[in-house]
Amino acid sequence: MASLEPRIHYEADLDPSFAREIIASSGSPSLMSCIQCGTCSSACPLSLYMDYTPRRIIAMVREGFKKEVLRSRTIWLCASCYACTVECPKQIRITDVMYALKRYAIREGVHPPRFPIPVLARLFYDTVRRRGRLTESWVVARLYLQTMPLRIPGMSTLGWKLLRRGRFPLLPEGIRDRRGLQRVLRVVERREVAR
Amino acid sequence: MSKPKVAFYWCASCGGCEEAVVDLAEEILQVVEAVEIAFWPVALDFKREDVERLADGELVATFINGAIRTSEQAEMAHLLRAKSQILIAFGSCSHTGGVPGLANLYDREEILRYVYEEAPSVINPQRVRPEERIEVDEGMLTLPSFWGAVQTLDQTVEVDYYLPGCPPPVGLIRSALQALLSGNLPPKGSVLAPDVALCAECPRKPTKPERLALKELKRPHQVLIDPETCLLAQGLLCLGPATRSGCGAACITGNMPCTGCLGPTSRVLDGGAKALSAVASILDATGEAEIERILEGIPDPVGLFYRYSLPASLLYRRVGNGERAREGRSS
Amino acid sequence: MSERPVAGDKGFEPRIVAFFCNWCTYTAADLAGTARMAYAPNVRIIRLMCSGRLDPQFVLAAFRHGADGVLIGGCHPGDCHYQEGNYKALRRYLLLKRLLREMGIEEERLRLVWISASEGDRVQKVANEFTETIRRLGPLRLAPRPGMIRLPAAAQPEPQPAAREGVLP
Amino acid sequence: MSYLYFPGCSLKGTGRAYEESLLAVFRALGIPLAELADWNCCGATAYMSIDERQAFALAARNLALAEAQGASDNGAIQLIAPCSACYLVLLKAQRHLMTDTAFRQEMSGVLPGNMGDPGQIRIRHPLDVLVHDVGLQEIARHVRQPLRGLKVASYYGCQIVRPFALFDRPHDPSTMDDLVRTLGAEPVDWPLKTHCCGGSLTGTMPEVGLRLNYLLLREAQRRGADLIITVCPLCQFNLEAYQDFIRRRYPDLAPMPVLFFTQLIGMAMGLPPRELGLQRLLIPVEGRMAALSKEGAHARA
Amino acid sequence: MRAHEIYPNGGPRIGVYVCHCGFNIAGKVNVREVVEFAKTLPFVVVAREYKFMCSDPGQEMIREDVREHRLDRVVVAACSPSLHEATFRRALEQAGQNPFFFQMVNIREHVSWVTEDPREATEKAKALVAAAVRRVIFHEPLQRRRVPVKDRVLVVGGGIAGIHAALTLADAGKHVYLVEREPTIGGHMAMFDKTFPTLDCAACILTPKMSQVAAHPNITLWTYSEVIQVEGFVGNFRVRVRRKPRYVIEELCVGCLQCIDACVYKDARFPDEFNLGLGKRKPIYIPFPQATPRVVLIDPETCIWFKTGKCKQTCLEACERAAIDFKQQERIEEIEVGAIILATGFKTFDARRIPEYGYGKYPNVYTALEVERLVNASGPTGGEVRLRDGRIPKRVGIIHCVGSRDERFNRYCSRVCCMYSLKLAHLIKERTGAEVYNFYIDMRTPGKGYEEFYDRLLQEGVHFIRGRVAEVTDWAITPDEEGKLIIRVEDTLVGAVRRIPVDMVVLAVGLEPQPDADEVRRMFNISCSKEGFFLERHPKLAPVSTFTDGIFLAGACQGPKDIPDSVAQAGAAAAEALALIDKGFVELEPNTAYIVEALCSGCKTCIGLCPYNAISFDEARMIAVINEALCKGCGTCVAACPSGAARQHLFEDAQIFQEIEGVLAYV
Repeated sequence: MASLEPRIHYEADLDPSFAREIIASSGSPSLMSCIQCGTCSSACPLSLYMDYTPRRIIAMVREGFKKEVLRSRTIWLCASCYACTVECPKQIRITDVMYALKRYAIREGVHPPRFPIPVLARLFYDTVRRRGRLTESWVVARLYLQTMPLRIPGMSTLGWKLLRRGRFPLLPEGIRDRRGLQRVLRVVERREVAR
Repeated sequence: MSKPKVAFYWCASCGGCEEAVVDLAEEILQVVEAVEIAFWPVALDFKREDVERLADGELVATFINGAIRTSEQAEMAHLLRAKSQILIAFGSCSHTGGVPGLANLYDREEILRYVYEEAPSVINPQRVRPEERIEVDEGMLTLPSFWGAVQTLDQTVEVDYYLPGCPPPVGLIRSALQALLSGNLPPKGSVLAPDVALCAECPRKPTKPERLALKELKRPHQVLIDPETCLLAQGLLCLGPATRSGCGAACITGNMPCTGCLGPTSRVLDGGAKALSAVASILDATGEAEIERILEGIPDPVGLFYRYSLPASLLYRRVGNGERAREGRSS
Repeated sequence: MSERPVAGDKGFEPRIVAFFCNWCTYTAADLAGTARMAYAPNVRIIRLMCSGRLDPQFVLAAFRHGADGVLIGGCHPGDCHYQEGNYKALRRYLLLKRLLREMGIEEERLRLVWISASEGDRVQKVANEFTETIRRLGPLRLAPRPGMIRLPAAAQPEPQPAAREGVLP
Repeated sequence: MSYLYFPGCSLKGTGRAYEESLLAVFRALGIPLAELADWNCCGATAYMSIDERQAFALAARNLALAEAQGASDNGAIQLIAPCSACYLVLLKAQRHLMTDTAFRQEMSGVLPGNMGDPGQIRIRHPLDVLVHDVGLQEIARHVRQPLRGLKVASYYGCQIVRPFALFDRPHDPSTMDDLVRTLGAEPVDWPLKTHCCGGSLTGTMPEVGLRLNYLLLREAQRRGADLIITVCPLCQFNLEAYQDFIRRRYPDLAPMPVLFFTQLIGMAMGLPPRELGLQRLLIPVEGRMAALSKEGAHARA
Repeated sequence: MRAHEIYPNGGPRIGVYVCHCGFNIAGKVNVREVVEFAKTLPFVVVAREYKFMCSDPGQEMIREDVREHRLDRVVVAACSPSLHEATFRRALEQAGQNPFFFQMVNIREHVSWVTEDPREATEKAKALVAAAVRRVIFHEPLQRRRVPVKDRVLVVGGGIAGIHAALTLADAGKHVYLVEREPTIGGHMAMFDKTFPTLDCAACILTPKMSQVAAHPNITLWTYSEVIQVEGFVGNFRVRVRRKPRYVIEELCVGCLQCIDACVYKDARFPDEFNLGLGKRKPIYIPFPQATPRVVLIDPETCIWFKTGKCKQTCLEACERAAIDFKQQERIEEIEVGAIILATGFKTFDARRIPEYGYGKYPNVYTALEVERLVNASGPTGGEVRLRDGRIPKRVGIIHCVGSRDERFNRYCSRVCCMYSLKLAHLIKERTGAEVYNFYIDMRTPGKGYEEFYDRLLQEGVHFIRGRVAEVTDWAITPDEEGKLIIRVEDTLVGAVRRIPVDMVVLAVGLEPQPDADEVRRMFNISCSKEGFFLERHPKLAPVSTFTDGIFLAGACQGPKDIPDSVAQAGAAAAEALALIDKGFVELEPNTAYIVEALCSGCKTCIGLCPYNAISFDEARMIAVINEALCKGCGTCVAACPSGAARQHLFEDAQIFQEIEGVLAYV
């Protein structure tokens, strides 16, 4: 039998500066104006899979439930479709808040290991940084190897079909002026570090 | 009993004020009969020492025309102030700065450069400029220093009365002299001219409509001016409403708009601003673009509203970039 | 949270005189107060009944006595409590700006704004923005003017103390 | 007017048919499209999840290239981004550049060319360009084979009309339906035009993505659609490539062709199928078209 | 020059009083420091602080000082002059001093409440006090002007607020003009079936009042009429009213409705405005049976005669009183009134602006007002709640906050929707037995008996789901959703998203300003608040007054309001108007402009500037003269007078110059 865990939240476990950080990172000060109406949750096509609905995430961010928020699947399930953002009666940029939370979680390294979504993000990021462009076939192949190796046989038929129709080029893409691009990215990075 | 002593002096001025005194014509003889002229460099051979020799307050009255721009003018103003019971600022230049006062739109350096280097009539390849002090074999030669800005007389020394005008109208001079001689003088600080604006005595007043609404502003050289009708009604910016009377509407009689030489009435702090307010009030436009279009008819607002009074105005002089740079260096 | 410009250590604090009409802008400033909308303390408000009462002399006097910027507030066009005083203010303002330009004074130091009685937030925004603008421009370095500035004569010469020097002891 | 074209990574891969058909249609309309030289990844969704400022920097480089390349052209620089993710990220980055002066300054030192006013580049979606610049009338003039009797479900997905609704309404957009009508086909009224396809979730969390796509396909089928058209390579991929997997779970679903809207235009214009990349579809559309034309012939007879 | 030189006899004696206003001022401004500073200013004889200067002891402090220290100038630094200038002027008067030897400094609204740093706040307060002290030296003794007041009142708008205000005034013996734009009075309330929370029949309580209006000897009722011009000022407004043609002579029509039966259209076929298009009417019609006045009218847009010029005009024949007049023209009436009450009401939010809710797309999505007509016994369905296809709904969803509490549309809470939604939920359940779902963000029932009504609904088994609906769709996923409208919402109390299939959706649309509120406001020279409702003079102390004296507000034109509040406010507005006109005169601020005749050159600059034609040219003396009775004190002429002959009491140049120097005293 699973052990009973207390569901009480002690104030000492909360991070009072969390809301401020997320507001700054998402650029959405209206987060504080949330009236918990739940429009975001019901507009969200993925909320039914989330452990906390977007509305609850907003409430938790505001109250400093940092650990719970960063560990939640909700932020990774956000597909960035902006349905919540355009319908929010308080004009909270919920999608941008979700982005901010994803970045926060990746920076803190708190997402579940082998959880495919952050891994995809990281693969995407590394490839683009290196080559300037993405080659879908490579990223997908590596994603499956790293997170869902058991699914590879099932997917291989699709891969083959795509390959045959010229939709899965294997030759890696890249830009000419990679050095220039990396210079651009480094400037931003330095600023980030300086912060 | 000796006749009361009076003095005349000029500072930064054109000399027109001196002419105005002569315009008294034969009446001047009565003046000369009544007073002893103790100092009048333009007309008679006096030297500064003649003034210095006088006791303080020995001059009953001194008339100074011209604005103050140099150290010499200031020295003379102080000297004459000390020697005079009554000091009268004579003419627009000493009253409000006058036309020379428009030099306050430029820096000292800009003026010197133009006058000694850039003016079309100047040939000065070495760019020689007069020096305030120069050592020669005979010793040290000095020139009065040229100040950064033009001042009115009362910005330099205390003034008892003002006789306005460019030059002061003969009638005003006459009544001022009469008042002086009879001792029947108004409170100190008064301007010796009527305290009502020029429209009061303008012959064209009856032709002025009750509601002026100007859609276009004209300048005298652009139009044939009707000699009977109010000039404002013709779209010409006549400053008569904002200027003291006392000249008998001389310019308007000459079919030219009033340019404001007698200065504002006593209730007005800054005559140019007040005239500006009145002009803006009678424009016939409410949209910003339309207003701006009409205002194109005033290419030179300072020249229009402060032709005789820039040093006496609240702003006093232009805020110059050159000035600022120099301040920057000194600090 | 307000975004009031924070007083820097640079030493320069803009001095700003605001002439607000009684019906719209002054009321809006009251509303900004009621709603606790903090703004730069540099802006000091003088109440006129109408922006049409704004005599250009007031603006120049403010500059002369140390203002680095002057703000004029009136009702929105078409909304003047006195029908069209604000249009008269607009005309004077536009001509005055031309004069200031010739006198070497940055035009931005004079600003006319339309603020209705309900726009308390706009008072806050304008006050902060204008203070920032002036802060950026730096102090108005108007040359010191020699001599006294005489107040204009009063209506009844006595016992009113007008027609005297403007600087009281 | 000429346009710069920013393909984005997908149009060189899974969405090749989008690029082919887009270029073919614009060529047929006589509008030159010049591909942005040495463009890089737009910095979309996944990148944004790691580092927003870097994502903006990536987009800024593309904007700078566009400015340099478009500079010879007079008038505003028009940059066409067919992929929804690219379109949105470019717009977002542009707004960021315009508001964050510090960022702009930082960028101006390292970006190719000299960034002038980033606001002067107009980032456009080809749907917007076709409907509003070219115009439905002009497109109608080029229609050779009206798609009579064909019922089409227009699918926008997200990010084209959200959060910036620049050329159509965010909730119930209508430009594609107007276009479908112009091509002689019949738009299907369905309420899921802008519901999300799940984006990359279909790959990363199949159980979630497949269900979302199933519901979309099922509703299109129930409303009588012969095919779905999309404006985004990822939407097209999700809806089409996973149909085998979806049908394995939900057998009530019949195969539903999913085309890029440019492919449909090309078909109506009578362009050769190979130029439109129709051979790259996993669920072929030819059969359905043949049936349709037979029906049409029947009806005409 | 020193002060004693200007004032050889000692000069003015100034008292300065700085108010703490509890913590409102003292919490930010160092009041003690301001007082000490004031003591150093010239001519200041006494400077004091007090907790609440406006209180009785505060005023008494001033009165005592005026007497004891022979003060002849007083400066009070407290709140906005719009609140207490009058209070302190009165205190001066009571102490035997001219009330205009007074200047108020606004250190609350303009300082303590808007300054973050206490240091800066204190400095600013000091500068403002310095300015006032300098200014008050130059104040002159003035007299208030008295102007007689017209004994009649105009009420604009014939909804419940206008009706109540008009009746109150008429019962007090004052003559009232009630002007209503629609062909009948009654407003929105006439459309309702029941009123919350008592479930009184709206008609039962409203129609008697409507008849009283029609019958009252002191009320001139002009329906189908609009105010088109307002001139003048408090006590003396001149108003022009356009009376639109009804093509029926009001005085002759007895409301027998024979003409309607006789109309060449056998059936009613045009959408009926009063029933929001849910019912039909003929071109000649009466809006509803209890319409007041009970007079028919012809709609020229649908009448064949007006459209084609060819009609048998059977209505004309049917009318025994020959009341029908196809040639009737609009008439302009001119009236003079002392006070005006605006009761122009509201409009409901256009639900089409939220396409997610499908109004206008799905026929079974209704607005609340439409449902009011459906449940109304005299409505198009005779009180039966039926869908457009005739079915009786089995499940009904009521969506709250439609267009309210939403940054994209209206930020404010519309205040009545919760309650009317409860009422409709009850009525629908009562009439149909349907399952009713309320979707709300917050239940707001703060009124007498309101919470109890909410409880009653809970007991009745109405569903309350806390969550704002994201979408109404016909996209069915499960079989039981087929053919229904599905409401997607997060049940925020459960923490899960739900899809609830219903037959009927009711949108609880919010209240908005009338679409022409801005034009009306301009015509009456009043202000609107941000959301577009008319702005009251003070939200707490002058809730029915406006910034224009003599114009009062009643009902929802000032902001969303329910019936009890509208009626209460109408009563208050009527009382204010009555107090004004019953007194017989008004006192005006003596801030008029005047011309010092000896100094006027007759340049005429001022004459054309006066918006009130108060300045004329005296041809005999060749100078301008101001009629102070017409002058409203804007000061435009004063600013323009190029020679300084035009001046303004209370805003003399010298006073303002002093104030300018004062505020710039960065101490």
